[in-house]
Amino acid sequence: MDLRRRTFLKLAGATTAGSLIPGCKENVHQLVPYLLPDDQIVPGVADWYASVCGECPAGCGILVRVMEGRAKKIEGNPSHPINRGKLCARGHASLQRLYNPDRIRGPLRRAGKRGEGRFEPISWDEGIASWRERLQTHRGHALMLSGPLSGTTAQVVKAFMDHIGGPLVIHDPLVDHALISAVDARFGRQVVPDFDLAESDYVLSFGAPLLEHWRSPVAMGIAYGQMRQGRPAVRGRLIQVEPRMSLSAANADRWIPIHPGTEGLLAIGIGQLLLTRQDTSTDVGNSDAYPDLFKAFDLNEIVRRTEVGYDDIERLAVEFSSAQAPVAIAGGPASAHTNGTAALTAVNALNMIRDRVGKPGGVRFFESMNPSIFDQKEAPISERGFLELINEADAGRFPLVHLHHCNPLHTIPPSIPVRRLFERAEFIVSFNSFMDESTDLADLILPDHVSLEAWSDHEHLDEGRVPAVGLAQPVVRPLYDTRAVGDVMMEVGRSIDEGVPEILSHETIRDAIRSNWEALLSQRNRTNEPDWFETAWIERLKEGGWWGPARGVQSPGQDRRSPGYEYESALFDGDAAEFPFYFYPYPSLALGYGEGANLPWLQEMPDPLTTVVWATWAEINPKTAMSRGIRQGDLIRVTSPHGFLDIPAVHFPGIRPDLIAVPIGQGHRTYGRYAANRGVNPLALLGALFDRDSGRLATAATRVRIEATGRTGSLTMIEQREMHAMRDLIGIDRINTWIRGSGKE
Amino acid sequence: MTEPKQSSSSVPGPYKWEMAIDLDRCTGCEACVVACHAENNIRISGEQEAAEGRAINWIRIERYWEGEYPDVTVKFMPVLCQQCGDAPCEPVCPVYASYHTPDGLNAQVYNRCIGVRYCGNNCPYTVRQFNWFDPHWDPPLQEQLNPDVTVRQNGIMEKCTFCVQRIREKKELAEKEGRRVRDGEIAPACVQSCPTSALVFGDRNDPDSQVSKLARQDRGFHLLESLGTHPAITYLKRIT
Amino acid sequence: MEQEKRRWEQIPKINQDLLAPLLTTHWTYFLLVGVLVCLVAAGAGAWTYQVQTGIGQTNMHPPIFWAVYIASFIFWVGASHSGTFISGVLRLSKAEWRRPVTRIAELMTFISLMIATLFVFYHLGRVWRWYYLIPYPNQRELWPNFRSPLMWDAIAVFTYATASTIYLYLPLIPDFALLRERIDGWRRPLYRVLSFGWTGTQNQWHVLETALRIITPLIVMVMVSVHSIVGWDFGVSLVPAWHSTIFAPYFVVGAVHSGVGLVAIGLYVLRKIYHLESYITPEHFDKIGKLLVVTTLVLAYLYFAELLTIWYANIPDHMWVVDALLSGPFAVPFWFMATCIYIIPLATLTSPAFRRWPLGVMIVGVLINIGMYIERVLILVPPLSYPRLPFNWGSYFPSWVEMTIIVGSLALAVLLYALAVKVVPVISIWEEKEGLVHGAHHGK
Amino acid sequence: MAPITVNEMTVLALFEPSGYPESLVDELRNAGVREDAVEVLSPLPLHEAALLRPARVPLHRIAIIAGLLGIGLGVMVAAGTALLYPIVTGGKPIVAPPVVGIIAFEMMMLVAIVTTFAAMLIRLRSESRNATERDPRIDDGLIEVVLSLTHDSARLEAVQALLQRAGALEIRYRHPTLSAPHGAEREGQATAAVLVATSLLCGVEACSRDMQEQPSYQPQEAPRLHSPVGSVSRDNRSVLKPLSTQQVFDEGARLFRINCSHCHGRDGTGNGPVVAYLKEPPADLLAPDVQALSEEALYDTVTNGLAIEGRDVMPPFKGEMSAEQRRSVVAYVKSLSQP
Repeated sequence: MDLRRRTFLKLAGATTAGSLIPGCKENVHQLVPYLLPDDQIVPGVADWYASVCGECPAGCGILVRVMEGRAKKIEGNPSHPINRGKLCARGHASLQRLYNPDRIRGPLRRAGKRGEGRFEPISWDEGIASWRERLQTHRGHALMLSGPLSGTTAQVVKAFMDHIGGPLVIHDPLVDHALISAVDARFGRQVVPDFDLAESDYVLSFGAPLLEHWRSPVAMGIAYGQMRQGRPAVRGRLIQVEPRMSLSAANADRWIPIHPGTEGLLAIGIGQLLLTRQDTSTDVGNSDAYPDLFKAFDLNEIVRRTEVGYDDIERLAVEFSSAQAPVAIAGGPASAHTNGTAALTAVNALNMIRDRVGKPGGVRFFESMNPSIFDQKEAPISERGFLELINEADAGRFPLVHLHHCNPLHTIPPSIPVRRLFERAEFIVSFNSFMDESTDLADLILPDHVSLEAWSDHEHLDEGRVPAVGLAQPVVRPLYDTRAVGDVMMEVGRSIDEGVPEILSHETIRDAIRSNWEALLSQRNRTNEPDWFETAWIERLKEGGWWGPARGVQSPGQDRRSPGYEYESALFDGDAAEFPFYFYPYPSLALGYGEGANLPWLQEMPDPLTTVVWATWAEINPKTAMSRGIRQGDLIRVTSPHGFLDIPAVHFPGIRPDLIAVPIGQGHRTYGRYAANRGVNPLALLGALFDRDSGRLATAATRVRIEATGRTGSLTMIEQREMHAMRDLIGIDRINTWIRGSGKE
Repeated sequence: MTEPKQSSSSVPGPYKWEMAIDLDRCTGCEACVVACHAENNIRISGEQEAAEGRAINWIRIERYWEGEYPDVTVKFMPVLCQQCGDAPCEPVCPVYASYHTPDGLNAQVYNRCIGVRYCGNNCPYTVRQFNWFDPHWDPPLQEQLNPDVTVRQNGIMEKCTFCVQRIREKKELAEKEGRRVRDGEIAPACVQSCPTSALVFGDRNDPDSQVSKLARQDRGFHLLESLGTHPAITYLKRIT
Repeated sequence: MEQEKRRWEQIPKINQDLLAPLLTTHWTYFLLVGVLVCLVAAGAGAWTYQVQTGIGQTNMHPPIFWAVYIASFIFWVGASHSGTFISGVLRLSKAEWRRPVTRIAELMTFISLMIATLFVFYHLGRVWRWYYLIPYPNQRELWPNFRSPLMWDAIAVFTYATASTIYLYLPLIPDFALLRERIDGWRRPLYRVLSFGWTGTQNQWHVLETALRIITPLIVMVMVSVHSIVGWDFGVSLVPAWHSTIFAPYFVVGAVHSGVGLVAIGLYVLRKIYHLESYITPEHFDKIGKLLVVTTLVLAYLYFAELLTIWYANIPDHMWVVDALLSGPFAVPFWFMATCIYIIPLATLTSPAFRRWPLGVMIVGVLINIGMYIERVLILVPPLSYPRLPFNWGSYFPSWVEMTIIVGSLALAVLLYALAVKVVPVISIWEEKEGLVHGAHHGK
Repeated sequence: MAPITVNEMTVLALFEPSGYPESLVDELRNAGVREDAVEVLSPLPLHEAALLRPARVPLHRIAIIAGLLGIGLGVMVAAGTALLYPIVTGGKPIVAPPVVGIIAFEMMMLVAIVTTFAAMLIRLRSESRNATERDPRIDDGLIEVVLSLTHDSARLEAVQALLQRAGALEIRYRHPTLSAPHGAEREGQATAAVLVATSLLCGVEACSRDMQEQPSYQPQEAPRLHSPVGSVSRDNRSVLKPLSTQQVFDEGARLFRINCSHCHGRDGTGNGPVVAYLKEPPADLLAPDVQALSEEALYDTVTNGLAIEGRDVMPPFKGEMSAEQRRSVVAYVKSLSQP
């Protein structure tokens, strides 16, 4: 190669030009140093704010990791007595409620006709003005439908409603009214007793959702772990008696698939055997207290109706009587019948027979706090209570309806016409922070802060062994133009007329909480310095709340059950011939009654037993399914006397052949992009049957029939082998469904 | 990796991070699964991706039915990367993206990975997940992303790292204070959130750490032990 | 002497016959090239779409991380072994009937190797970082891990590509010299460079033949090593039904089986289009048929050995895969594959009359290759679909992007072959002449 | 016949293959033509022993040596570089003997084949005659004998006669022209093009920036947010009461002298040098009502400044001092009252 100068220069020019061409723009990162440095914020270092989780009324203490004003992670607060540093899946996911893309970002006013769902943004002043004007016109005729409230917020809302005249109706679908009425009837305490799993060595559970929705699933989880492996010598056993295998039954040592609605009968059977063995075993309670209850039924009839073998019942009785610290719990499907309270009373009676009340490992009640500032609390009403409410609304008593953190149109079946309550109302105000079905009908939306942006306290003085009041402080500045519902109520309450009760006289809800806590803390750690409360308040904020010393056990109230109380069997809606299957819609572990549906982490969390994600499914016994040619994922039409739904079927080995179970939670029409138009709401099939004593909706009391529609539903499972049962490589099946599938309406 | 200074505690030498999972305590409540998603910037896989079997879970609860109705039982098995001692995914990676750290962890270097995916095949536990598309968070969900953990792009293999950002943070803290990491000081997100304390994490080189005691129990076994991968996770058999 | 004189007189006829494809171009050729270009464009479009949006466009998902791309890679590497095996072994054995076959086979090798490397790039998740595999010093603490079978692949395929290019180019030098004289236009400077100053002196002939005699055994050994390494990609892994010792020999024989089938197709098509009946005689198809029978028998033997050991030992991890293959979801493709590559060849090619029927041997060649492609997919996908933890079992079916890329690559291969036919004489002219003059009995 | 010139002369003779006498070469040799001056060009390899001169290129030995070199190269690549390039593998082995064996085998084959090919090409290039000497009719089945003779005219006639007797169809003469080996110029341009292409390629590599752009917010990345009002984090720095140690007082005094003394005076009584220019006289810090203020109130004044009837009298020191520093100033001001 002759390297004369000219070729060399040409070469050099060409190579340099070549290497310059592909340089590409470096996009600039904006690093803005603080003009006025924030005291707490150190770049790159996390701040931990103690607060309380707002996802469910259990009120677990949380620590939120915040970096430079952005919440990154929620973890359990180790010093909080309820969850002791642990946290459930919904607790972690509540962070996505704060940063959810579908949050309502400012006050809205209805733009089209009611129900069209068209809103226009307005300013806070306009919103409050129009609300105040309506309050004045309908003074005394307002109604507040609210989710579970606690602590100072409960007081403020209650005081506000008393101030403007009108009932405060608390609606929480997860509250087990049957259990409360059974406990009240037997022990005279309107509270869910503390079942001490940790110290028990034999737990006989009649359907109680211990690991899913029992008061605080985290606390029960800790107790369960303690029961199993916490003690060196003892390993507690769990027996679950329910028609469908729930998560608790999956973890039980034995699952007994009982006939729906006959849990009480089984308890009576076990009670009879206990009493007959009573002379031999040791500490049997006052057996004479139940002469009538345990003699009403003959054991063979019990075996026939509960479809639980005689030797099974005998084995349960033997185990229950010989266990050191047995406890019997009932709930979930057991209380979801017309004889819910009766069944639960029978199960509680078992505890009485073995004298387990007030003992470690048994059923415990604790002395309530001496005059606690949060004493007068509004009790949640049962679904039957709604019927009276609707009658009153028909009589035009509630022209002004308020909604706060609840979505009755989704959580209450249409057979209870709550929609009429909305139609009768002249003006509906909603404080929800998401556009759910009920808020969609509102005329005015004044969005509340999300729990991580707001001040609140959560009082658990009369439940656990350790009395606790959680204190929730905002962990980030409010993202959008939202205001705390407490502040708005105080402002409007004062502006209507001056004579407001003391609680509403504060400027903001934070001041109200501080005054309450000043009263609370003054009883205990008051020191002589002038600003003792400031230091105590900062101490409590850092700690995440206040928890007193462990309390002694209180002896139960006397037996207030009316004489001549007898057990009667469960009634069902729809006759057996036309509707051969029982039907049980159960609250799903991740989505509860649907409030978790707009959180992507909960939607994509696989259901532990079926591993289904982002969908609703119908659990059906594999033999029943095969006998009717229903394959995994096929769409089946479930028809009840009140309508029909098309749900993809899942072969579920842990369910009775005559039972169909469907998780509640999906089926939202609006509720953000993650929840809308996904799955179905099984509550739509339910009839309006209630538990005789407590008025709780008998969710398991509706019968249905199923038939295959020939189409395959959209069912997504993490466990792929179940998804399409390993269809063949050529995807012949896929081609068939593609041909058949075109008919999907 | 600098060796920790000779600290006061008796145990010399490097750490060997291990985990014990008590199947008798695990209830399959999936708190660990969501905690892991929150901590490690795991993408939100919508319904379409889940239907294609591409949902990414660094830890998953495997559910096995046993028996026929009515005496049917369920076994839950939390499965995550076993941080194997002799990991089958390490020799097969052509770019050393999957390598073994002196701490006994099986590390995945995101920047080296070119997406050949042989490690995914060779892992007998199928715990290696792949980014088939770029992750997407509808604003403002991306505010929640943890700055200590890299957000992976498409074409990258990813897996459980035992929350290596937490391990490193506490190791640096301990090193600054001239001591060894205390037992229980480091807790990955799943261990920290497990309500029944089924998951226990610690240094196996320290004989009296909680994880060592549990691992020595006779209930202990390793998943697919016969393959000789020497996993760092000891499962404790559920008593039925 | 008279006989010899007559043979020398046929040399111009050879030149004329074998240069015809390069000189005249029928309009159907342009039609074929046009169609192939469209298919290749579709494949390229699908690949860019996959690189832009992410490799999720394929249907691969855990536990099935490798699928049709790697199966196609094995298929094309296997196809490339046809050239080496036929021309190498035949040259070693000095079989006279090799003369028209060697270059057709070597061209196939050269082209299918290019397609095979392309498939590696389709398969990579972050294809724009492929150069991390090259051991060049850098500050990014990057170094290829030579213990990984994929690095063995990279080196082996690179060696094999260079070797087969050389093996293609060596016998072409004299022909390029001939073309340099006979063909003008834009190809002349190309031939002048490629002929490397060949004038035909006896020394040049001697050097060329020595070089050929040295490289032929080496390249056959390289061929065996490359496909063993491709087999070891799977043999050394822990995946049940992959981890078996039979994979290396099985892959080599499988490669020869599909390679010879491909050569049979090539011979028939070129013979039909360019009327080379006098050069490629039924005798050739008979010999190819015999070769196919041998490879079928060996392959069947190896496959039976593998299935027998797994079936008899009845280890659950492996048996899930075998059950799925024999009677489970993969049964239909499995039995179709088995008929295509075992039953049909044995049934037909064992009869001498059928073997002398070119169209028949070609059809059996096509069936063998379709069967071998499905067999490569069945080696890959079922064992991956049944991992040891049954919770993660999955199934797989290629997506449209994958199918477009596969078809596009096939079209690219055929396109390259069609273009090659216009640049290089498909049958080696000087070898034909040598055969004519020195061959003891020219296969008439 | 062409005029016979003085220097080198090439004689080209075409023969019918059948008419080509076996003994021609021997006769030429007897006629005094040198061994290496005779070249026989043919369209296909003629295996007659006579023509073959001993091949001077030992291709076999080259191939074997290259193979050994390849093994060395393979071992170096597979094992050597891996040891030289210390990648952290936590004690796991990097070099595996069977693997090195495989790679060494491949490299052996590669180097052997490539070297043999290169050697052959070099040999071909040295053997190649001037292309023009090659008569196109060779390809149609003729054999051409090329003799390169000196100018000795006598021998020329003898050779010419010998060839005609042997039956040459045609004899031509040619002067070897000094043509530079063709294509040198074009090769230069080819390497230039290759150079440009590679630089382009590595330029592209610098462009893609995988995972440098993180969707998560890095420290100090805009938009900057503030911490919530009234909330107290667990290890909150600004609320911590500094220990009233001597060291905190000294720090407080030092900061007081720097930031506060110009208004409040060195002793805090409010007689600082700037006071004359202020509309509102600064507070006397020793006054009992100021000392009675709580630490929180003082801290708040120092942090956010003071405003009386809307006119801000004292600037905020939030920007100048950190939370701890302001705490220490407040501690110092509180200590002014004690003697």
